[in-house]
Amino acid sequence: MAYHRYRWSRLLLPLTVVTTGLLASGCGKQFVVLDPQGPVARSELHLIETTAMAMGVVVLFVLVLFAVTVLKFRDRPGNRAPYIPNWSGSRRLEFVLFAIPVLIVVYIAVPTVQQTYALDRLPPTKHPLIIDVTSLDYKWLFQYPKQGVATVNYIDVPVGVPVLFELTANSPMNTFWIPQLGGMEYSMPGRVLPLYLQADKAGVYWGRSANFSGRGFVHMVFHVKAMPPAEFSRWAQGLRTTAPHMSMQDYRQLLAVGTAREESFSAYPAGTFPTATHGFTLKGGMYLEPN
Amino acid sequence: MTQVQRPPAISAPTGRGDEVEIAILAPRFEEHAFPWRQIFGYAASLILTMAALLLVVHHVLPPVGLIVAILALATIQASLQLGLFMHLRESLGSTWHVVTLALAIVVALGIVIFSIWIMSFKSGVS
Amino acid sequence: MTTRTNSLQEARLPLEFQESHETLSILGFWLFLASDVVLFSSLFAVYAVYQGRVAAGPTPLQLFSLGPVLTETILLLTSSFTCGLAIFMMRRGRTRPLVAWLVVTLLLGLGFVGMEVHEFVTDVAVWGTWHQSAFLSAFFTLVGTHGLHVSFGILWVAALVVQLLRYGLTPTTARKVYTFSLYWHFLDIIWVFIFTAVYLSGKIT
Amino acid sequence: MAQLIAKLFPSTVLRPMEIGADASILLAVLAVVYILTRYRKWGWLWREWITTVDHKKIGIMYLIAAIVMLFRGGVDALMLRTQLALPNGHFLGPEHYNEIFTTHGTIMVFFMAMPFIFALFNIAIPLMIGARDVAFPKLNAISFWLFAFAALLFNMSFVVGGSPNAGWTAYPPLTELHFNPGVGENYYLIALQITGIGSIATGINFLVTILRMRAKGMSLMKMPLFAWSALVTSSLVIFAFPALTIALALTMLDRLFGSTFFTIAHGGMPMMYVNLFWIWGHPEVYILALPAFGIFSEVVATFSRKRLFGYAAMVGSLVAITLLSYGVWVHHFFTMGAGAAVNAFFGISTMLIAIPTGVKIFNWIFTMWGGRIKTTVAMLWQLAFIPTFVVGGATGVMLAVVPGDYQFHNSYFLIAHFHNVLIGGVVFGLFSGLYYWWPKMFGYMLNERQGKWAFWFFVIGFWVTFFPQYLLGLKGMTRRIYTYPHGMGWTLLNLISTVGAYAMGIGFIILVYSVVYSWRHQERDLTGDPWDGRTLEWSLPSPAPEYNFAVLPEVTERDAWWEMKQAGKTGRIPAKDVHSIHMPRNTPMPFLLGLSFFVAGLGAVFSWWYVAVAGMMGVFIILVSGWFDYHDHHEIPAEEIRRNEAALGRLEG
Ligand code: HEA
Ligand code: HEA
Ligand code: CUA
Ligand SMILES: [Cu+2]
Repeated sequence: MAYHRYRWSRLLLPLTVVTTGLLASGCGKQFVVLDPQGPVARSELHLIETTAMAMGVVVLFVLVLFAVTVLKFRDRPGNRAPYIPNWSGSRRLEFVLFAIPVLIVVYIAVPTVQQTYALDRLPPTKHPLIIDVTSLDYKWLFQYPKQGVATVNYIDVPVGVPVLFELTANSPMNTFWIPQLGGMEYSMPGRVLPLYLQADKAGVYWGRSANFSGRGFVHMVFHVKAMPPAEFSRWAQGLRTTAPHMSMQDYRQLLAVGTAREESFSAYPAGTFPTATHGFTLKGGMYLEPN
Repeated sequence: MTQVQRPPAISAPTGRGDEVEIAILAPRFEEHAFPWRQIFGYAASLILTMAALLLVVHHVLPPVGLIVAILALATIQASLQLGLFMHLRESLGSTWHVVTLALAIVVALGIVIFSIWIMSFKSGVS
Repeated sequence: MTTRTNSLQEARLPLEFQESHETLSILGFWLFLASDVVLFSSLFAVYAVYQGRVAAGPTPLQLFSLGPVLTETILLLTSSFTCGLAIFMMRRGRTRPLVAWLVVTLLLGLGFVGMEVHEFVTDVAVWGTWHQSAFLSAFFTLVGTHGLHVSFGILWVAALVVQLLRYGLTPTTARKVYTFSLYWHFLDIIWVFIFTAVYLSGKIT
Repeated sequence: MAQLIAKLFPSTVLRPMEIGADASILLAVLAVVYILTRYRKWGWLWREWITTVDHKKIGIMYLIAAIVMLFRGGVDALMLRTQLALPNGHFLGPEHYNEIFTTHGTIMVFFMAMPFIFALFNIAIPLMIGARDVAFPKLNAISFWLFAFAALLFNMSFVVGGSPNAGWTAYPPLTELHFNPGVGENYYLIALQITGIGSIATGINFLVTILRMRAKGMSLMKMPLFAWSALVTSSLVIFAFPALTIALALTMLDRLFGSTFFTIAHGGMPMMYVNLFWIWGHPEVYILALPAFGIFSEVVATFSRKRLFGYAAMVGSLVAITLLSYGVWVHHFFTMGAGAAVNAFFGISTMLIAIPTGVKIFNWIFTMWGGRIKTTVAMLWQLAFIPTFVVGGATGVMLAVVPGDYQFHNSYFLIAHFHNVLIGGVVFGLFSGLYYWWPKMFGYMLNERQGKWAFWFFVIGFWVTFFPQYLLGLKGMTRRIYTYPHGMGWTLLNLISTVGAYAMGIGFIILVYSVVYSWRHQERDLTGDPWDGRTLEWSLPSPAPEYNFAVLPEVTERDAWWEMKQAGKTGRIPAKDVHSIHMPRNTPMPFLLGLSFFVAGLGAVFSWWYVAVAGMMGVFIILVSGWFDYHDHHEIPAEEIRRNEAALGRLEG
């Protein structure tokens, strides 16, 4: 039951760290949604552009029609525009004005359905890198089951390799979102959801949660470092040899309410992430009982 | 002895909501000398209930078939209740209660069926 | 506001339809029932999704025993029947049999609620409270909401009996009895679906 | 005792800002009590207002409450914007910020927009359709008092016990006791439950009124469009609110009675709440939007001095929107991973709504085409609405594009979308209706020049506030963050947005000032028909007498009053046609019922069960004694009506 109370002034420190980190890494690409760095984000942007264009046409058309009407039929003295107070309908006009929106809707609905299905599948060719993601109050825990390493609040990923993120939470719901790599998905307790993303270019991108999860929600921010595969392997290898083990104790500490800096671990206790094979053996993915 | 009373036909709309005065749903107030309708309804509901129970107890069908069957029986029973006990056709000046009831049933089915579908999390990636 | 529906009245309408503002109440009550259909459907949706989520608690198969449930069902079906007889008597203008059948309906309703409470109490004694599992929470809430509706109906019909005895059969009291009967039959329909979608389907594996 | 005080006044309500608010509320209450006592107005208040069942007065009470709540919600909004004006802001802490956006959203939707809509329904609908009251006047008063006491309960949260802080959507598990101890969420759950019951009752009431109480000859297809919009809105209310009732009830059971609907460890499923919430939530946005559409349809025809274009299509699209809006709710959680089939289905159903909405937009424009557009303030709001709503709708369609939503969800792009439709669609519409029907309500006109100032401040302020938020969304700014660092490229846009919000605030202040000013200085409306209107309410004196119509009108055409005027059939009433009228009698029962619910609700919020039970006992006693009340009508004698109408100069001879 005990809700860990802690002084929020202490959080200013991590916040400044994040701030300077964001600045220093120079990844403050401004319109992140418009600056995709991977195929998923790119296909999403493409669709956004298509619909934005269609919507632009709609808005423009309405605006022009509206402006002309209002200017032409203002009630000012000497207005010579026709006054037809009993004109109350026109089959043909109404049909046209019905048909155009139908066509526009069809125009955007078709690619929407295609893309929705396309994004719901993994590219079958390459073996994905798997990263298990757990959102905690208020930090992100990442585990690499193949590499056997774990990180907090940052991930390294190889460029050009599909990454399958398996999302869950041991806290209220968040969303996992790296705008430059692709759209978001909920990370929720009691369930593992898949999300596939890929980086095409080396660089540092930021990710954050978009679903409010309480007082420290603003700190649900992390970095993604995309690097060539060889470098990625070196990094994973390096972690395995240099970083500390994550003990059960460490895991518990991560579960506690509070923020964290970027951290690295060379191994982590089994069962801290629920998988299809061994289910929710530990508390991973199932937050603790109240009381 | 059966008396069926119909209010006089309504010629022009009165603004009191008789637009949907469809022929089959035109209000009629039935009176019988003996409560046949009620007895029939009661007997039918008992029989339908027992039928559903027996189907399940004896596992007459595979599970999915059973569920469909008992839901069908329940639906029949509900319609009987509506028609025989709830005087669905009785109204005055309008049949709006039938329209709203129909809408309610559509919404209700939508909520149940869509919720089951949505909450089954059938993603292609996994 | 109490203008009589002149032309229609000549056709000897049932008492509860003779005054136009009473017919407004009847339509209003139907709309309430339509809204209640959606309320129950939300609970059914919750139950359908939660049926298998039993955590450490009992499964539907373990929890339900069809015997008592069948008795409850028959009680409620019978009460729906007697309520129909009450309306039948009302249509014939016979106040005393009307009151008598309403009292029978009330007693059957009490029997139903009594059995349900007993069922809940034993369930909790054997399996623990709804804290055990989401399934139990959904079960108790769906069935309990119906039970609360029935309990309210009992209160209502009791008040109706008093009003009938005091004011006799007037367009107003007749309308009240009529709307009560709609309510009562409606609860019967909901129960049929609870019986089917909860109890019976819980026995299908 | 100390424990009790700690529960009533936890640290979150002991911040300087809250204490200041407490003090000013206390002062305001004392001032009101003093004025009422000094001028001996208590009896008047009780007789004329608190016990009233007159739809016109109930409408006015809704209106006042809604404007007060707009103020409270608006002050919340200004606090949010102040905090976000600059990076690393220190104006509000995280807890405070979370409470404020929660109360802002909740108040604006439930306690501002809903009562505002019900206000206009109450004021205009019976008059428009030629009825003397709503179908169930007492129930109407009950709805109002349930709303009023629920609003009181909700607003109490920030002075006693602590505010809810999990967003207006209140998703579990964040709202479960484990993550959210304290009473804030209880306030949210119980206050909304109480007002929700009232809303369902209002829906039933107006459905029956419109279906059954129209003037003779006013078939459905001759009804004014505002009445049509009230009809479909009411049907949305009665079929959508039950899902909210359940969503709230389940959370409440979890929090107060230990059930486990949303507790993962016991098999609970938070997404089920989200599902239920939006089964209500999406229809709700149309519950807010459709009445505004109805208002625009009246206003645009009146001030273009022309028949509405495409009446049948307007009706058809209202019905189509109503039906479609039940089947789109998943677009609020496309990112839950329900699979491609679900998302594609709901994405398309969402887009379909654009089609009937487009029909409406075009028909409004073509109503103006060939007319003579008078730019009164009421019409100006309509003119601002069209472009604003089209942009908001268009960005809505962009959100409906599923893969697009994966990028936009919960970003400021979404915030901008929904303020675009909620303010550009709903608030503009309500203001339009306010200006349009004001003379009918109070018998005097609002000052047009001041109204135009308010208008321009509010509309320009609106665009300055919310356009930058689209860009912020594209820059990755997410909602519900209380602060953000430097260097994200968000600073300038946020600053602009905040400036715009203050401009809106100024517009609102001018509007309120104008209302007060006009009361003292503006001309009376003696004709009852200041706009040269088209529908029946303008055939009555302003304000309308208690019984509305001395003689019920008969209708042969659409735009009944306009046609009567064209045909010169607007003469006085022959005295012999006036008969005595049955009207509902005032009763304290609705007020007492609301009070009992309030007591019960307060008890439940703090888990003081004896208080809660006492409140519920009160509810039952009042209900049951209501069943035995057979004298709820009184009769106005024909003579009195004749005298009254003669005084208004409306009687023949
Ligand atoms: C009055 C309120 C209102 C209205 C009317 C709308 C109208 C629409 N809304 Fe909006 N919406 C909200 C209030 C509203 N919304 C709120 C409050 C939220 C967020 C809640 C929260 O999370 O807190 C939200 C969120 C929201 C989402 C969820 C996004 C997310 O959470 O990720 C989506 C997604 O599809 C959406 C879509 C739409 C669409 C397609 C319409 C359509 O109905 C719009 C239709 C109108 C037009 C399209 C313009 C006119 C048409 C034409 C000129 C014809 C030609 C046009 C075309 C062919 C396209 N809305
Ligand atoms: C009808 C509904 C409605 C209306 C009218 C508004 C009106 C406004 N909203 Fe609101 N808003 C919502 C519904 C609405 N909002 C909802 C549902 C949410 C989501 C909440 C959630 O996430 O849970 C939201 C969230 C929301 C946010 C996002 C917060 C966040 O996610 O962190 C922001 C931020 O800019 C915002 C701003 C505004 C502004 C500037 C206005 C302006 O229009 C306000 C205009 C201003 C006034 C009318 C002020 C009048 C008062 C004065 C001038 C008095 C000044 C005096 C003193 C300061 C003492 N709103
Ligand atoms: Cu900017 Cu990391
Ligand atoms: Cu929606």
